Amino acid sequence: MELLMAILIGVLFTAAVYLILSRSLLKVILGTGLLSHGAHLLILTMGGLGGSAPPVLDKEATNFADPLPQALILTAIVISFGVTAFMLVLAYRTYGEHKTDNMNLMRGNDEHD
Amino acid sequence: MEFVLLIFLPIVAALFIPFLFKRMKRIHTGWFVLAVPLVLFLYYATYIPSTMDGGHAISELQWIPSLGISFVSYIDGLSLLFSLLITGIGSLVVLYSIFYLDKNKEKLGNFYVYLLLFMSAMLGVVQSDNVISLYLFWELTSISSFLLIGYWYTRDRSRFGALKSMMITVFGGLMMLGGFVLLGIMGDTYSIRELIASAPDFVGHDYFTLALVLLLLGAFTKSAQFPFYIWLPDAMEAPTPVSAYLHSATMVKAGLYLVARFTPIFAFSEVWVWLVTGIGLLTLFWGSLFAVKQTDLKAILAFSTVSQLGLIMSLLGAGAITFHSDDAVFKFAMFAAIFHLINHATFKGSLFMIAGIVDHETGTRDIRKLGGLMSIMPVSFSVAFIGSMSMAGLPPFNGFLSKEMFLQSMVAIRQFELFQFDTWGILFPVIAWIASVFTFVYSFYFVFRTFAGKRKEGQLPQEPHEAPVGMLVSPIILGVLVVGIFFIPNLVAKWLIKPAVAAIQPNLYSQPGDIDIHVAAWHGFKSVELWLTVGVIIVGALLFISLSKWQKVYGLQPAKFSLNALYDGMMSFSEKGMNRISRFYMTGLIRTYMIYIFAFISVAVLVILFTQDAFVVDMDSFAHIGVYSVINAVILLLAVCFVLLSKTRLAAIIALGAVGYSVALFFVIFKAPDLALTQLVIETVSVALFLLAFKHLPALKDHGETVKTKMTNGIVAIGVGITVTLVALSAHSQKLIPSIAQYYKDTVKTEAGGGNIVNVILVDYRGFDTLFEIAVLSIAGIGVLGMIKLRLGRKENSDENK
Amino acid sequence: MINLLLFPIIIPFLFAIVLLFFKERIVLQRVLAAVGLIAALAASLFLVYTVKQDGVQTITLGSWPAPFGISMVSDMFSALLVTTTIIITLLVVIYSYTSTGEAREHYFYYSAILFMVTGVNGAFTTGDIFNMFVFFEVLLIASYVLIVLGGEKRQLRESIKYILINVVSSALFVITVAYLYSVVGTLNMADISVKIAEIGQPGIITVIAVLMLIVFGIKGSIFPLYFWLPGSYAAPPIPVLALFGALLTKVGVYAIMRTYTLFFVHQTDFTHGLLMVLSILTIIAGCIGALAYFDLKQIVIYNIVIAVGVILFGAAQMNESGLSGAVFYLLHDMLIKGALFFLIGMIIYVTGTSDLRKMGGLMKTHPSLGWFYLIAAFGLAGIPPLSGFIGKLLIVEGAFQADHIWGSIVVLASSLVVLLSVIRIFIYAFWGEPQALPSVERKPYRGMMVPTVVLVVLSVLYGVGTEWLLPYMTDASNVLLQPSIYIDAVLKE
Amino acid sequence: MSVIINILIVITITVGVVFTAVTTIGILRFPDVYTRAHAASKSATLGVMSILLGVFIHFWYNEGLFSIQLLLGIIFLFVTSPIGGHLMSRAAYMAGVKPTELTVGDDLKEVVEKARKESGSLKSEDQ
Amino acid sequence: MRTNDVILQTTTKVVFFIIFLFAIHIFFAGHYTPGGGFVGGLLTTGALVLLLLAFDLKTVQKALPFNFVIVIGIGLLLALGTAAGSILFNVPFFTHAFDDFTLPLFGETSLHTAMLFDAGVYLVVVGSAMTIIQSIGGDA
Amino acid sequence: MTIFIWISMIVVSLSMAGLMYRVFKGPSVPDRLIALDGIGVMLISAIALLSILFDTRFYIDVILLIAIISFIGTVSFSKFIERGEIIERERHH
Repeated sequence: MELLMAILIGVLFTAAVYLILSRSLLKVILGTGLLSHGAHLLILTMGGLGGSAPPVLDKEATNFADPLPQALILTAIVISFGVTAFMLVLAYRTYGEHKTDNMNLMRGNDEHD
Repeated sequence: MEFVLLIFLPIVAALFIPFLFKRMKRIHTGWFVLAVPLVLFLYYATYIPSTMDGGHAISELQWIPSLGISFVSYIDGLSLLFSLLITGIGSLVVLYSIFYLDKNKEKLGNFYVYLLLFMSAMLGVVQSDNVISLYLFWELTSISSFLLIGYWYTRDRSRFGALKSMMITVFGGLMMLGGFVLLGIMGDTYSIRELIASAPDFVGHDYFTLALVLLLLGAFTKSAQFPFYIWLPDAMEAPTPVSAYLHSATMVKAGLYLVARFTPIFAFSEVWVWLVTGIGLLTLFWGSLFAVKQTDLKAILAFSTVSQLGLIMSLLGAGAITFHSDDAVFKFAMFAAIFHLINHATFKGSLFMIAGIVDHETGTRDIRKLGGLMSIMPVSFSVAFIGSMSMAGLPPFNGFLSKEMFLQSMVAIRQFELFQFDTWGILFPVIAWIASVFTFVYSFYFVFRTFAGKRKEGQLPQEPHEAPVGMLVSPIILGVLVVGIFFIPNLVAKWLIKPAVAAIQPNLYSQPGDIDIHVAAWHGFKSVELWLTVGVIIVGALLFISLSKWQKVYGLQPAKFSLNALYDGMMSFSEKGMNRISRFYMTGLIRTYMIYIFAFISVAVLVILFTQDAFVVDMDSFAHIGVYSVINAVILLLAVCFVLLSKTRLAAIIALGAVGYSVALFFVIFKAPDLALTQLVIETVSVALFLLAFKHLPALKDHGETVKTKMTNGIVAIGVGITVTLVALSAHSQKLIPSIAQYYKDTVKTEAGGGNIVNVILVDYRGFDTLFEIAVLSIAGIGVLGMIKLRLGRKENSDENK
Repeated sequence: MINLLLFPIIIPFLFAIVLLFFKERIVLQRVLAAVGLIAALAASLFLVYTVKQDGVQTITLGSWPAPFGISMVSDMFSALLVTTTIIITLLVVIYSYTSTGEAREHYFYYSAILFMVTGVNGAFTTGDIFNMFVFFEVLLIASYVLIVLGGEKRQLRESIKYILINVVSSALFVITVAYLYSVVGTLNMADISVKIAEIGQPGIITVIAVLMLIVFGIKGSIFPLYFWLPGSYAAPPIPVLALFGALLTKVGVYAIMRTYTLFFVHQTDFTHGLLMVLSILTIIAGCIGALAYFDLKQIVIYNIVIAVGVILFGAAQMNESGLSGAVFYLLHDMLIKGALFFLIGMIIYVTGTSDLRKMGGLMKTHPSLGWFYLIAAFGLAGIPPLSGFIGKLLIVEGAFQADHIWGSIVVLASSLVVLLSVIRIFIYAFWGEPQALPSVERKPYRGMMVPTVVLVVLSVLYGVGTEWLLPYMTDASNVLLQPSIYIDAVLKE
Repeated sequence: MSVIINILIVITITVGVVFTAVTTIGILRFPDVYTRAHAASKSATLGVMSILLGVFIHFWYNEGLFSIQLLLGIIFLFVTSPIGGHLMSRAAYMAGVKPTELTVGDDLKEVVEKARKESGSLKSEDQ
Repeated sequence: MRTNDVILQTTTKVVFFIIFLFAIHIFFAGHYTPGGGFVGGLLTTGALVLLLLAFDLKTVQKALPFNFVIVIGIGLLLALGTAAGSILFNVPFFTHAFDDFTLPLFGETSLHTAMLFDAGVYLVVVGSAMTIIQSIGGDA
Repeated sequence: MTIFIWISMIVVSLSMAGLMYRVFKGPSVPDRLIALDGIGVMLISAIALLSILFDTRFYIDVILLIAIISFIGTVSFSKFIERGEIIERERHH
């Protein structure tokens, strides 16, 4: 299972990086979204996927999934939600001010002369 | 009394100078300043008797004792000599400056602060026994020199010269620091005395030669040796008192001091002898050669200084031979070095002051406009004549004596047989002699072109007249010294030179009295040096007479190939060249930077993964594959493809949402209900946010990305993906230590009073994470608020669009 | 007071929250921000004192035993960093009174600063690798807010890049932690160290070490991950830039130093060799940039990069001199960068431009500014007895001891470039023919001068008073040198 | 007893599953958006409610858990599904999706067109 | 062209409370079963979003006159306060206390300071999410 | 019983796959939306069945949750399609 997941995560990262490298601002944002999904799945996978019951005390279940990675993911999810929301607004504000979403036109280094 | 504190006396005095300058407008600030070097000179003079007997005095002020760094004032013959030079010439220069600088026009407050700063620094350099504090003062001399050269900071030349001198000397200083650190490591101490004592133990150390070279870089840059001399001519932009003080008598001699001071340590090395002597001689030759080319009075003096410094340097190098040979012929060199050092300070000091007077009274320093001033400025001429003749090495002036000794030492070098001197040794006297000839020429050139010949009417900006008495006092004193020393050389030797020499060559002499060198003006007809001098005079005179015929030869040297051009080239490279290099990779595009980063990540990690044998895949450790997971994986993949390929933004957003939901499904499948809940809700809210912001968002366009860019992006992306996958597999296959998670399972009910382990971890075991994670959310919230509500950009748009 | 080490984190946090309630009352915000930081400063000074007296302070939150709860650890290294952080932030806040503008102050400017300090101090103090991630995020998101606040065109453009880079690095951080957790099954840093020692740092740990280097290297701006920094840092207003320049990269540097002295100490030839090579390249790259521009901000920003290289070069030596030099230099750089940014902020305020070529002759009109600038410049270049010297001396000494001759010479030579780059500012801005200046109010200028002078004086004292600081520095580097001190303190029964 | 319960469970779930399948067929096969919405909102809701009922019974009898959430879920779905269907259809109509040619009458058309004239034409999507 | 939303608005009034109750339930259940402050908070946000969808920003703001930044502040203070309470007892920060109580209506319940902390989380989540949504929604 | 649930699962999954086809194919946005809504509903069924299979009650909350968010999603999407914005600042009736 981990093999499959690892490949899946690899695909997620590939897609994310590809989008982040693109010129369209919106695609970049989408890319960061995929990136965080990939990262979260990776944490889950790294914790091991073998657990047979959710980590909630119940009846006689003993073979819990590893709860710690889950807690970490939860934290990470909330953080990436905050960041995504922030980025989204930033993106549209930038678009609004610059009248373009072409990353190539948002060059820096004006001081370079 | 802790006389180490006296080093700081000038700095302390400097604190009051701006105040005095502001409040006491009527009295020239220089009069207050004058007291400082004068008092110090008199104080240090009282040490002469003790150093004459080979004694020394130590006074220590702790700075960082834990690292072995402290201010130690160590006064022996050598440092005393320098201290006297610094304070003595310092007094004369301050006196001179009182008349040179107008109290109403100049910012004397600044000037004297810099000068006093320099004085402290210089005293610190020559008295410090601790190399680190030596370095401290060394850099302080560079800085004060920078400030002094840039004193008239509105002039381009001043700024240029200031920067140049600082760059070169600080560079040397830094390298020297490296040498000091190496010495500190080898000798396990920063104290020069202790280093000298333990030097034999580390002569063969790996770092020995490196330390030597680094140290010499410091000395050579400071003492304007070839090829670092180029800063000195440009430093002449400083007010003339400064040139007289720093750039002839004191600061440039710091390098000589350093070489002398470290001779007992490094003289063991062949490299030392070769470098110091060779570079010294080369500098002597080079400086004298180019002095004749100059047309600016101070530039001539600058090059002559370079040349004279080279002379002394080569003598110091030759003096180091005594560490290898007992032959008495070599003993002269060190003595001559110190002797010439004193003589040079006297005659060059006076010459600079005269140059300043000429400049001050005529308004120009261009030798082509000058001439025939002899009758108008008789006193100045006399002093200039004395100085020049001494510089040329003629009797009855002190320069003659030391010059003779120099030639004598160079001739003696031929007899040295170690270090392949037997093959190349002959070059030394030859170069020395040629250089002496040119020295003769430029000395005459300086004095006679200025004062003799016809006056060139109308070319001078001001009507020339003799300088005021006050301005002449200092040069006259120095001129008297020039003559005086010629007649009492052995007295000077006894008081000053021999103690210094004994300090440099502790292996030869246990106390100054042991030095059996007697200075005489006349060595008989048999002495080689006499005939060499005669030759110098004859050839020199011929050359001087025919000067106008061959001076043009200098024009042949293309300006492109000079060392100055090299420096200018480096400076312009440091601006324009660096700019060009930087432009090359700093594209300002985030994509470029991202590609650097991602490419670095995948290449570095993959290489290390395989070279470090970290890549392990252990199929047994994997959980079995479930049907749902496969289905869900397919859904996820499809959704990802849709994100990538969608043509419209709505579709892309929906697809991203689909990715999120299938991730949530994975959480369901892998027994993570909390995560599933959270992911579902968050994904919904995220999609809602996207929709909310939809009307503000740009449409999806690829903005003309070429296939090539896409390919590059794709390759980089695949690289990252592969990296993540492979490392994930390896990390999972090498679960070397069981997780700490069992603890939570055991204690959640009993000690945390909860049932949902994940939630209990979130609010209890790792509640701290949660506390700050909600902080992140809050900050994002207020950030969004600020971003939307606060728009300072609107105002500025109009400007940028212009 | 077992919670003492938390106060420098919690107090700014508390005040940041309180400020949320007073959006419209700027004066109150200013006062509260300063009060909060002063209180935090008092706590952190007391913390330094306590650490000096009683050794490493640790606390495991929620009373859970060590590897299971989150441990917070305050050794001398982090205590000093925390203190310096608070000092600089306090001065930045005071500097902001007159230089930020009321519009920004209305939109939670001080709150964001305090949140950022919370994050920075938390990152310095935490003893848990995932918690460090959380604190990184706190400081990052606060920095996002600060960098974009105001919404100027350029700010927006550069913020996108800044955030994007950091989002990527955060994702990397998370996956690196995941990898590490997979291999050693724990998150507590002391525990990780113990477990890595147990398994003897196999290849996979080395891979993780490199990943960590990359993650923190992006934040700490090492070669070849620093490229984003010059553009992004130049966008926000000066006080924010000062805050970023003085603090943010240092967090990355701290994290590298911490992990490379605590975790990955079993294959130093490889890992630290790599670190060293990268740090040298960082120095060179920084030097190129520092010389390439005529823009005040850019010059100083590139000096951050150089300093990062120097510090990491020192840290890579893994010997006493190198490490204590790195600690020394790290703190120095925080102070001096703050001071320099303040100073160039004032120059920009006075001249109305950040282009060197449009300036000149300020020495006539603003001599005191010139002198303080010169002192700071020399301090940056490591001219003794100013602050940069001892650190550099120790680093060079450490490198020579470790036989890294060329590296040391590069470090020494870089001082020259640093000097050239900052003296060029001096020569262009303060020397030369005076240029016409836009008329500006005098009052804000004075308001900015006060914190600037304080910071410059502090940096001078830092250099001159090295002897008094040395015991603290030694303590700091000892912990780095002997991980067992740290580990014993955390995992004590 | 348990047999009866189990049979009940099986029946309800079967009904639900059948309705679910029917929904899919409907959504796949119907010619236009309005008819598809019809299929989705009615039969899907029935299907899921039925399944939930089965699961609810399962938990109640077999696990001893009277799940309020499930009940609430059933009620919730019952309330909201039609609204969702209504909204979607209306949205489709407003967005100008053409109904299939088989449509007999369009009462809304007149009203909408009148309103449109009054308030200016609706901004069309950028896609 | 504006259409009326009578059907939606009427349903929303009911559904809002269902969701809200469910959110509260999820929030309280968190310590023992899946759920907790986050999910609870986000669900509440969802309910509020539904209100916004059915009505409009102004109406909702009139009905719920909260400044959500203040809600964030209160939430953070609550969370921090709960955690910092332990400072008063000189035990490590974040040390929670819990005990079982028998309360009327709820029966056997365990009261846990972690609950208070979770309430802080809940408020912060609601506050932040609503701040963001209102800001974007209010942006012309 | 388990086999029965399995079979039901498979049918539901197939239905979802069918709807997925509609989501991808369209043709109009509302079509996709309707299909997505259907998927949401079927997801509820699937998770309900899964709860029986996994023999756990912890996913029941998920069921209601999905119902809620799918409703909110549907409402917002429809509003979005209809009006181009989902939250109005002020409504003019």
